[in-house]
Amino acid sequence: MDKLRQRAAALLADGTVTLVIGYEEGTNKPRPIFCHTAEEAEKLIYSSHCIHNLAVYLTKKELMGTGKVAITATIPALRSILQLAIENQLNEENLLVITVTDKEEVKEFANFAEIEAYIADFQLKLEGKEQEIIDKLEGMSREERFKFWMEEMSHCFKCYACRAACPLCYCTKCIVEENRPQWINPWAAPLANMEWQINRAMHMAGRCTGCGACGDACPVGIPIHLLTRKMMEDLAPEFGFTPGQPSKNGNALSTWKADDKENFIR
Amino acid sequence: METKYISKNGLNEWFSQIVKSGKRVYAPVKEREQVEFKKVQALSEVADEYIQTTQSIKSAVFPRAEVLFSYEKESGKVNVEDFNPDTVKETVLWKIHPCDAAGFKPLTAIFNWDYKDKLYNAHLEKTTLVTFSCAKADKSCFCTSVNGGPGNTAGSDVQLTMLPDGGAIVEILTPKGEALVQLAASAFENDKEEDKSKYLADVPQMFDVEAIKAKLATAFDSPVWKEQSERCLGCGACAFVCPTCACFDIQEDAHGSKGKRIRCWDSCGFSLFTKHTSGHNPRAVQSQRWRQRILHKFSYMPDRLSVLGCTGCGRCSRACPVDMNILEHLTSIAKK
Amino acid sequence: MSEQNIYLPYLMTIDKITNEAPGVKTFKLKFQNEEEANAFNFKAGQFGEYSAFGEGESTFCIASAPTRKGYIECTFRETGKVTSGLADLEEGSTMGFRGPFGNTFPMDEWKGKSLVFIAGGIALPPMRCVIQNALDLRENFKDITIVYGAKSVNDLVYKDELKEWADRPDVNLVTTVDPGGETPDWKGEIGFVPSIVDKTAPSPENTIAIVCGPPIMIKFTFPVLEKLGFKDNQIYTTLENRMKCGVGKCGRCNVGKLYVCKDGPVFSKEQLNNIPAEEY
Amino acid sequence: MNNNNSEFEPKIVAFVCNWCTYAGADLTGTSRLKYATNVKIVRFPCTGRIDFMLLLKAFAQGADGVIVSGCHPNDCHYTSGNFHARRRWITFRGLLDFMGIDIRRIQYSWVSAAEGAKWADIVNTTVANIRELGPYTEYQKVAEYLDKEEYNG
Repeated sequence: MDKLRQRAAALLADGTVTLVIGYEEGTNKPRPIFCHTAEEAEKLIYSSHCIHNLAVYLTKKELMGTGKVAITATIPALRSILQLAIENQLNEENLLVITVTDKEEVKEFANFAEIEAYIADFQLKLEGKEQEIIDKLEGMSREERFKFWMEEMSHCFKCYACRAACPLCYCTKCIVEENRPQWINPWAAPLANMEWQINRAMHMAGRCTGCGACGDACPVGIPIHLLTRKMMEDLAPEFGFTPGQPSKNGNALSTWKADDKENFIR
Repeated sequence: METKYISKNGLNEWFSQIVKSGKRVYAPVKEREQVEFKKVQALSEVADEYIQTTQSIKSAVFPRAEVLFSYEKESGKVNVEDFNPDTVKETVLWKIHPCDAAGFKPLTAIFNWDYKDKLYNAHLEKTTLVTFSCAKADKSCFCTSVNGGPGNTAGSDVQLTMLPDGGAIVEILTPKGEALVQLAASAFENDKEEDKSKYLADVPQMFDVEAIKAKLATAFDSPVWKEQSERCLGCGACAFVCPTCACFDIQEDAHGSKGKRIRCWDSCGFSLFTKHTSGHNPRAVQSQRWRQRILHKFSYMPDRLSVLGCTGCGRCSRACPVDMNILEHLTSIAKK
Repeated sequence: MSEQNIYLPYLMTIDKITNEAPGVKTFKLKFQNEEEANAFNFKAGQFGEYSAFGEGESTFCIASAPTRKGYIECTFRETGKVTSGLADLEEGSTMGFRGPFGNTFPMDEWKGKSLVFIAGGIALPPMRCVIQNALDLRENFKDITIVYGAKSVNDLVYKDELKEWADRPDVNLVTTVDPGGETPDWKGEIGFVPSIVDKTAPSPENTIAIVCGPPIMIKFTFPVLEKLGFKDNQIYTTLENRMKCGVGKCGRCNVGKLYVCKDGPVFSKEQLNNIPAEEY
Repeated sequence: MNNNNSEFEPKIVAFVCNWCTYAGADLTGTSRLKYATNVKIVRFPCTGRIDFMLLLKAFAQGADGVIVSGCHPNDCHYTSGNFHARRRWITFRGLLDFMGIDIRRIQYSWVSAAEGAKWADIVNTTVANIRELGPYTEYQKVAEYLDKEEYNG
């Protein structure tokens, strides 16, 4: 941790970067912090409890300013950064990506290619709890699944924390704010909530990097991250992707193959 | 005001009489690792071991989505069907906290500011508030800093303070509360003159709200808003769990010739909340929106409506995905 | 009488539709219920929520004068979901109206003074209500000057009324269009509103200036008026913040601690000095 | 399963592309082939334009089944619209199934301008299948949520 603080303080002190986005101690668990000075860098921490995907801030212009920004990225954040880079949302010149390795070494990435090489060693796996819910759902009848999700969706009050916490939800005007046509009813009701989640998942198809930030952010505890997570597991073999390894060959829905499955089409 | 005692069995009897009377009863229920207010039928459904429900109970008087009126178009003409207050059911809010009851005062101030809101009032009139004083609190709680307290009776119709024997001290505070007690009058016994304060949680006062108000009067251009809001993601979680946030949107649910006009929750934290048709947005960045949230609750509302827009329930701090702890932010403003 | 539902609109019949400019229409509206019509009263400057059933509500000022009874008018530009829904309506069809809301221009205080109206583009409607009102009570006021500008000749609204005002000897009307917006036979001024105000140079002596227009126009007109000697309490404008309820509840139109829907939409420059400029 | 199958007439919405299926359906008519009248056809330029939300909206508004149909692979008027659509359908089907929405009620097909008989067959078998499944009240019920007590006090 000291190494990270020292490095961040040095970067800020010598003007290499104008901002370091990292983690500090929060009320119950670590939370994001924006360090503008070397003194503030003293608050930085890094541990397995740091779960926020800080990549979410990289597309917010008013926070990033015009100078170079350093970010301490966890593995899920690195995946998001890579996906954002593929979608041309990041400026390589103005970003210094830092991570802390298992051996507590501070690692700085010179470019996005290095990130790609680094995360290739980390396989994205479903966590025990996620697998448990997916197994439970797959064991259900269709009617039971519908009931499960409708019950879950009835809790949603449309705070859009899922959207706000997702690094890849960076549209300045979201589909739910469009009203001509108004695809998704803006009020909170189970159907409108489900339609919103279906849209979110579809817009994430092949882009989601499986960080789970949406599910973590949900204040009413709906396991919405499973929608995109399950989709990833299903689509990966179908379309030849590896979950958690952003593909440079376009995302699932912007590309196609002549021999894509069509056994469900008459 | 009258104080009585009710035994554990008496409590069961009273509760079943309330349900039997046909009133809807909303109470905290533990489900999916969350405690939320739900419609209940039996006392056994009511949650026990928890500090605070995730959401406030404001939805009882200000639903997430509500039909203001409905209409039908017929060859150029429109027939309108007004909201009918008779459709609103008598409701009992069981085991809400004193901070929940306190939340109704600012809501009423907003919804009845000059123009009386018929829908809100219809709900409120038919709602009876049964608060349970708080025996426990956590570090997000700060009711004592905003003129409240774990045994505060303001706003409640009846307040219960649970006793170790499973019974409770019953403070009957309003005619509505009295009427609720009358549903099972024999279940109540004479006051045992227990000292209520012995059973209340210790919630230390963290700041002087008057001092904060004074500071905020000149804080509009302060750098504090940007400093505090940098990590804010701009979601609406804080507003939607808040017992006093009342911002709403008016929307249309139209199908062919029929339709409904709907009021639904909205939040000043959303980026498009204030955006003009012209494209100009007076609150274009998150720091401005965070400022609005704090100033509205702690400066504008006291100024304009003579009521504080915060009850210290701490829900926003607990619900925030990035730990925008309001208590911490307020104490830091107080110290500046 | 039982409590009224403040969100329930009056039902109005569209009596007449006037196409003012590309995408800009004026509706003349009559109450369908006679009792409501008779009980209805408003003052210059107030606004309402106009609804197209099936689309929603939109906020505009009442563009006709309270001195002209039996109807109200609104003028709007087709921009979003609701205004397009309204624009699709035909004469004779039904729409909704809630109002009047907000404060008013203090016309009683202005008695015996000269009035200078300065408007740009689609902002003439909020002012037209005051102009009509002042012309109907012409003897109450001294000189009346109107400076009105739009992007192009085509974009000028209330063309018939402009002609009427131009013909009146007791009104000094100056119309202008942005450079490039003129037609070959354009007889008015060419230039932006602030510079035309400067050129017209109304005297600040016992005069009230009323300025309505896009924020950028207002921003550049205030210094011109100041230069001409107008004090802050002689200048009035309206704020056009986003609104939904119109009655101080939905929380959208806060500018500092003021609510545009209740404390406004009419503000003197003196009042504006005390509220944060970035919020409008 | 619905006990009143004999009385139940499924409401079906077909979203079809202009160049192949719509022309194919036209041919069904001009060939005087008889087929079920339960289908309301909505014409789109291309299957690539058929937003997945249209399907959900159809169900919410009371459709019991949906047909989505366009040009055969390699026949798309815009070269690859149907290939993109096919990917979207694969993705969408998986998601809907995971959420418990009845994907048996969505029939995808390729019907060319020359396949009038195939169109008639698609419609007839879809109508028969949906008739067997019964009305999609499960979905429509949640669409009427605002009318319920919970939402107005």
